[in-house]
Amino acid sequence: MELLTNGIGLTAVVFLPIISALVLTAIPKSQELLIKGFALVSSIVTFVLSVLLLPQFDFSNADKLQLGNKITWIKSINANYEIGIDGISLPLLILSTFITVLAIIYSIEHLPEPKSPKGFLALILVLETGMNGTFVALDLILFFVFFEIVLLPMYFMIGIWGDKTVRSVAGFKNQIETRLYASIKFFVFTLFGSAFMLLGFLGLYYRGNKTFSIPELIELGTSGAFTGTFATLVFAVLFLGFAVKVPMWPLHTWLPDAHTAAPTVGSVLLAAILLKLGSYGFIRIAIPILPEQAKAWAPAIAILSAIGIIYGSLACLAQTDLKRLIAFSSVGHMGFVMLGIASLTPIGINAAIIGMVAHGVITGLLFFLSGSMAHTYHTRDMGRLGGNMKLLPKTGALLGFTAMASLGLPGLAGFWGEFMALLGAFNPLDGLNVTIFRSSMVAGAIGTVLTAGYLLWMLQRVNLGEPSEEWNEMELHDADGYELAAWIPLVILTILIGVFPKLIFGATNDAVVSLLTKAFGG
Amino acid sequence: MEIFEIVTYFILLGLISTAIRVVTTSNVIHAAISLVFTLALTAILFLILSSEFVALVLVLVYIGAVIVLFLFGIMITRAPLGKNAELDNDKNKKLGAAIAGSIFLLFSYILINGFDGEVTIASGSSTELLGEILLTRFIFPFELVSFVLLAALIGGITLARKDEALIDKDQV
Amino acid sequence: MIVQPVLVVAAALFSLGIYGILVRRNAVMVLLSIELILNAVNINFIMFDAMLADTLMQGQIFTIFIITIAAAEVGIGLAIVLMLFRNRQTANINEFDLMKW
Amino acid sequence: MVNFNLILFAESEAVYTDGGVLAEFSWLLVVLPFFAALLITFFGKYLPMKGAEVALLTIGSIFIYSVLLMYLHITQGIANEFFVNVGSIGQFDIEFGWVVDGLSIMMYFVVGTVALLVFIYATNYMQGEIRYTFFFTSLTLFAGSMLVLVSSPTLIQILIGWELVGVCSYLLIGHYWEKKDNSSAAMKAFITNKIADVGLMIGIIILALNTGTLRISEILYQATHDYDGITNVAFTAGILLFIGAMGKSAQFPLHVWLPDAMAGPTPVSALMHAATMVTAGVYLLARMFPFYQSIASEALDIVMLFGVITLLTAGLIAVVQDDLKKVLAYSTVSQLGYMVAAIGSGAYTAALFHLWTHAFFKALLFLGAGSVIHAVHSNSMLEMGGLRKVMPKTFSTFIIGTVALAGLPPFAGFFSKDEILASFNHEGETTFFFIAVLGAFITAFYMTRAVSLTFLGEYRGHGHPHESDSMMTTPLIVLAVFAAGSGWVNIPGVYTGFTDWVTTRKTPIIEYHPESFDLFALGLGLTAGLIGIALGYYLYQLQGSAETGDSKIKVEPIWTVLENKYYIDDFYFKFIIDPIKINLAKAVDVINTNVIDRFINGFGQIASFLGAIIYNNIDQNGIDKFLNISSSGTDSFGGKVKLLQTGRTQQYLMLFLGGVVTISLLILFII
Repeated sequence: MELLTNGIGLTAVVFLPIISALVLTAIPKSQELLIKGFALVSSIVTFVLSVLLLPQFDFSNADKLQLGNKITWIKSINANYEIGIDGISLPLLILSTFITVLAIIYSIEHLPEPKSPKGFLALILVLETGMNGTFVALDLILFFVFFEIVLLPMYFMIGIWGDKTVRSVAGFKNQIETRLYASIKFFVFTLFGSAFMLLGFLGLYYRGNKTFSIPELIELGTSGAFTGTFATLVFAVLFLGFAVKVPMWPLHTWLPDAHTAAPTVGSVLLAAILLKLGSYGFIRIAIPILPEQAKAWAPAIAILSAIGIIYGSLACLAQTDLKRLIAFSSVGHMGFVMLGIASLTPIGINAAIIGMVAHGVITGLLFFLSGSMAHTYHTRDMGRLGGNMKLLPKTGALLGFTAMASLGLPGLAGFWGEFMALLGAFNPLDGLNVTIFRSSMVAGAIGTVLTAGYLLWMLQRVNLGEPSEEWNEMELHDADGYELAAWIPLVILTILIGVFPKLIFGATNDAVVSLLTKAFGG
Repeated sequence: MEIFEIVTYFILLGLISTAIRVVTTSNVIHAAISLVFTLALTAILFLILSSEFVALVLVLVYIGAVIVLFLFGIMITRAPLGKNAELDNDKNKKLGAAIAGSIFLLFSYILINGFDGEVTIASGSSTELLGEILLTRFIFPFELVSFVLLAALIGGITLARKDEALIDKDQV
Repeated sequence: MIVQPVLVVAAALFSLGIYGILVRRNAVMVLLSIELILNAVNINFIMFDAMLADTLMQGQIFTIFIITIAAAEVGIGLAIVLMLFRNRQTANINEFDLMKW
Repeated sequence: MVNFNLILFAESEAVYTDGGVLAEFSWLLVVLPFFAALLITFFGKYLPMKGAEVALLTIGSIFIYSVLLMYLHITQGIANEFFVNVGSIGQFDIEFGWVVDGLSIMMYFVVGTVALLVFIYATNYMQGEIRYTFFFTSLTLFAGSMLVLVSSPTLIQILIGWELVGVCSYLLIGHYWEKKDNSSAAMKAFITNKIADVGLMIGIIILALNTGTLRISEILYQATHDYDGITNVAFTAGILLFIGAMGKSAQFPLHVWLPDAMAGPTPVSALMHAATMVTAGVYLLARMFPFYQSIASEALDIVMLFGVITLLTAGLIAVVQDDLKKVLAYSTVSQLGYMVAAIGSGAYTAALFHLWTHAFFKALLFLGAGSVIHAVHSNSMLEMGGLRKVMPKTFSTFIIGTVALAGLPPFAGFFSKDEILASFNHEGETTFFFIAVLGAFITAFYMTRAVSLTFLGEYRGHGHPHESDSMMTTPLIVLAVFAAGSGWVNIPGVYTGFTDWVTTRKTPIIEYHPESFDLFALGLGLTAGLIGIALGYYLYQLQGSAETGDSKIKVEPIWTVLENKYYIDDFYFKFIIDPIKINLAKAVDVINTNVIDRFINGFGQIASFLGAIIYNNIDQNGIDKFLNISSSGTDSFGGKVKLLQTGRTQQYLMLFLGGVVTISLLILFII
């Protein structure tokens, strides 16, 4: 087990998927079973490896970066292969490997058109490398590389396996194929943000003794090395880069399109992990390196989050497309996460992390369900759906459960993120404008009512009532074994985290407290 | 003025006139032959400047091999032998002349202003010394260049080889 | 011997080469013009070598390298022209506008 | 950290024990139902009784456990609490746990008893209905959620139980979700509650942040010892918690969901909307009572005001209802108003006592109504009548429930309602006292009306109704016993066991306990009840229920005499009964449906309207359009520039060299 502790374990977790993806491309196309089996096994091995890291992880020192390593990478710019995890990244890393396994299980029998399992599974594995890498990277350049790696597979997933219907888009004269529009929008939007982010990284590099190492930069930042206009500008560009990914209002418009167009597994991974990269960036990079700037920007972030919560919920009320509704709900839920982060208190940031995990689990499941339903009914229009509980009882029951979890029902995972974020926002860090935060908190609380409103309305339109006659003729298949195998673990996880939040808090609390103590003093 | 200089000026005149012919003649063969003369004059210039080994290489490689290659090229691509009015792109002529002229003026200006000096022609052979330097100090680039040549050899063969598939396509 | 006239003639050869590249239609002729340019460079190198009386004779050595590379270049270049000719039945470079939008 | 438990132990005057093993294992009460719900979900369909036996077994064990606890409590007095840490966040410990003290044991007993009887009843009532197994899953889940709520020693667990109860209510109200009305009613209940929950949530947040703990006992300790942190926010927090309570306990103006919730099957109404779920608000106020009493007494005044408004308005609405279940629903709202008002007046025991008695007799009434509805297949009282003869058991138990509700001695409602009235009188709340008396009158009146229309007179419906199965009547009889006798546990001056039960808590309760009956309040309350019954009986029975000619003839002489000789009836009708029955009650009904309801509906409509506007104009045509224009602009510019790309290398080279020359010239001669 010593192998796991000196960085090799983490490296394996990060790079095993992409190596598997390469091997996958070497397997001939005709060996479909082998392709699927290999992808599944490699994702499971990655997951098991990440779980094996747990006993090696010293929970009593969860605030220290552990199991890492530092190897010279590009000497000329002093960029190192520096990795490690602490209590903040651990839950997210395991979530990422876990969700990938489920995504591959689901894909075994439910590949979107055009089938081609080889390319699709390889892309999922490449995506996993990007996600895992982002969570373990402790070097800005390394972080950036992984952050960008994620874009490509998702771009191809949406662009090739996405929704082929043609729709008109505001601002364009001609009608556009949804997947084309969405994939390009997704790519360009995120790239736009990360280009600025790279500028910020470079700025930190030149002001910060030519180092890209995040721990070293944190030391510098907390000792007051970055000040004045420079720091403001750097925080602004970092904010832009991360906020697009989160996404925060008003940088969110790529999200509904991408989610609507993406294949089921794509939406799941997008919602479950990709959105977390942005908020993780705030916690890992932006706040500890530039604490004073974070403090100055916090009210603005809080206001934007509050707008996002209300706005997302209102937009949900106007949707007729099931997947689009869930996508907009992500805007609202990530608003809670960002509200927690903006409070800059241990409670708020813990809330943000558990909110991220919970959102990953719950919204991931919602997208699984809605994707499967869209596949079965060949429509996502909620006006035509209805009586789903009768037609597909298993899927319907799970949809009901997940909607309840999503609206923040206490006892299920979603509750802690919402409640604790509001708790944190009520008493933000000393020196922040209490009025703004309390108003945001009240807006968030109203948001929970609206959230309940649109989710229940969605349930009423989709799940309840008598089924429409058009489905009488059709042969509808309820969830099969593969789907249930992918969904049930998420249900269990939702309940587990809901009943016993220590699963997350136990890892994150020390790390968050020490991070904030370092940044803002005791 | 020494005899060398007078000869040099003649050579320079010849260089320019043959070079002009290379780029203006409407007969492909003439162009190639003119290039031979240009190169030969260059070789003589090199001899005057006591770089006899380079001059020799120039004659061997260029006039001996490259020009032959060109003639083969002209032959294989079935370029019309004799006068051919379509050899030049008339639309480009004026603009090309203007650009080439301005580059010439620019270079001349820089060269005349920048380099002012005399050359004393050394007597005796420098070939031995050249060989020594080439095989000691510059041995690595020298070997490298041989690889480049090898690569070019293989590349040339690969490119020029008639592909089975392509032959079929051609005949269809 | 004064250097300027030789250098100016080399510049003239260079410019003529460029003129040739810009104006000629036949691909082989374009390659021919490139040789002219290389030759101009060679002359300069030898001239500078003589002028500076370099003990390492770098000017001559470079000229040798250039000649070698030029030979390789002609080989590859003609092979490409041959290939193009085989596919298009012409060596007229105006016909080759695959890079066009 | 100071160990508050020890301090409380040393201080409290009440004598109590830790409850031993029985208390320690009380977590079984909470966990068992969830486990059972899982079992029913996955294996219920394959069992002979479709999962009902698992539910019955579970709730039966809970009942037995609660009886044991009750026995132990009566003999020893238990007050203890247990905590399980489920996570720490910042300086907060998030803890679950279970409380075993007088208040929670009383609630365990109520939940256990009523739930057991309702479950037995439901096995028969729901026979052959759609989703029978799922019904029992939800019902078991509900019992579990309610126990989570009443057993909670921390505010966070209260919130969890609170919302779980709401969800179960959603599932059960919407049981027949094929009809849109039903699922809408379920939604309405959930969302109305959710609005109130926002208040509760913010209240909890404020309390937690100002005390640094989520443990109720520590918060109460700080409150009773005038800690600065909590004292500063006492009023705000008190009001916010009360807003939460208003939702669950259906207080005006958030009571609108409860009548609609009658869309659910009748056992659900009996269990949730009469005995357990709706008392959650009262329970919360009672649990936090020391806090209100010591530092948030201004908030208590507001609590009382709302309680009184509720008890009056809801009672008036009940008078005009034709739907039997709705009469009972409004009656429930009205009775909850009594409890809340009692808490508001500082009468802790009286409120809980009324909760206790009301749970039994209102469950009885609902189950009786269910029995009737089961028989005649209609909810409307206009299609009933004369059922006294065909359903004797139902009738007699229903009558017991009615008189208990109307407050006639020696039935349960008499004692509890009297204690509330006495407390009002003692506190000097004269106006509220008389309103409460008026409420008692109205209660008696509408219940008499309901009984008359349902059981008396002639049958007006279709088919041939018959008495229900013994599985349904047995619970009725058991509940009737409770409705008759549950009031005897707290007779002032005779036996005040109940007061001792519910005041045995870690935080001492200081309140006024009457030593004997307050004869003034007793007399007035009793009179009001009697008048109500008499008037109701007179109008609906003696006067005849209008459409039945027989009864008209029967009462003709008296009617004529009254009309012709005294014209008192006219006067009553014109100036008292009509204004009350038609104008005032209708007005309240109209306000209820047209103003409050419309406001909530309007809120939803405005929200979705706003959503549409924002989505279409700002999102799609604003932000998105801006982005799209920028990309289409790039596209068209590129379309023009691409014409430069002719693919002719010579042209490229020419451009390139032209550029080189230009730049060189610039460098040489200009810069």
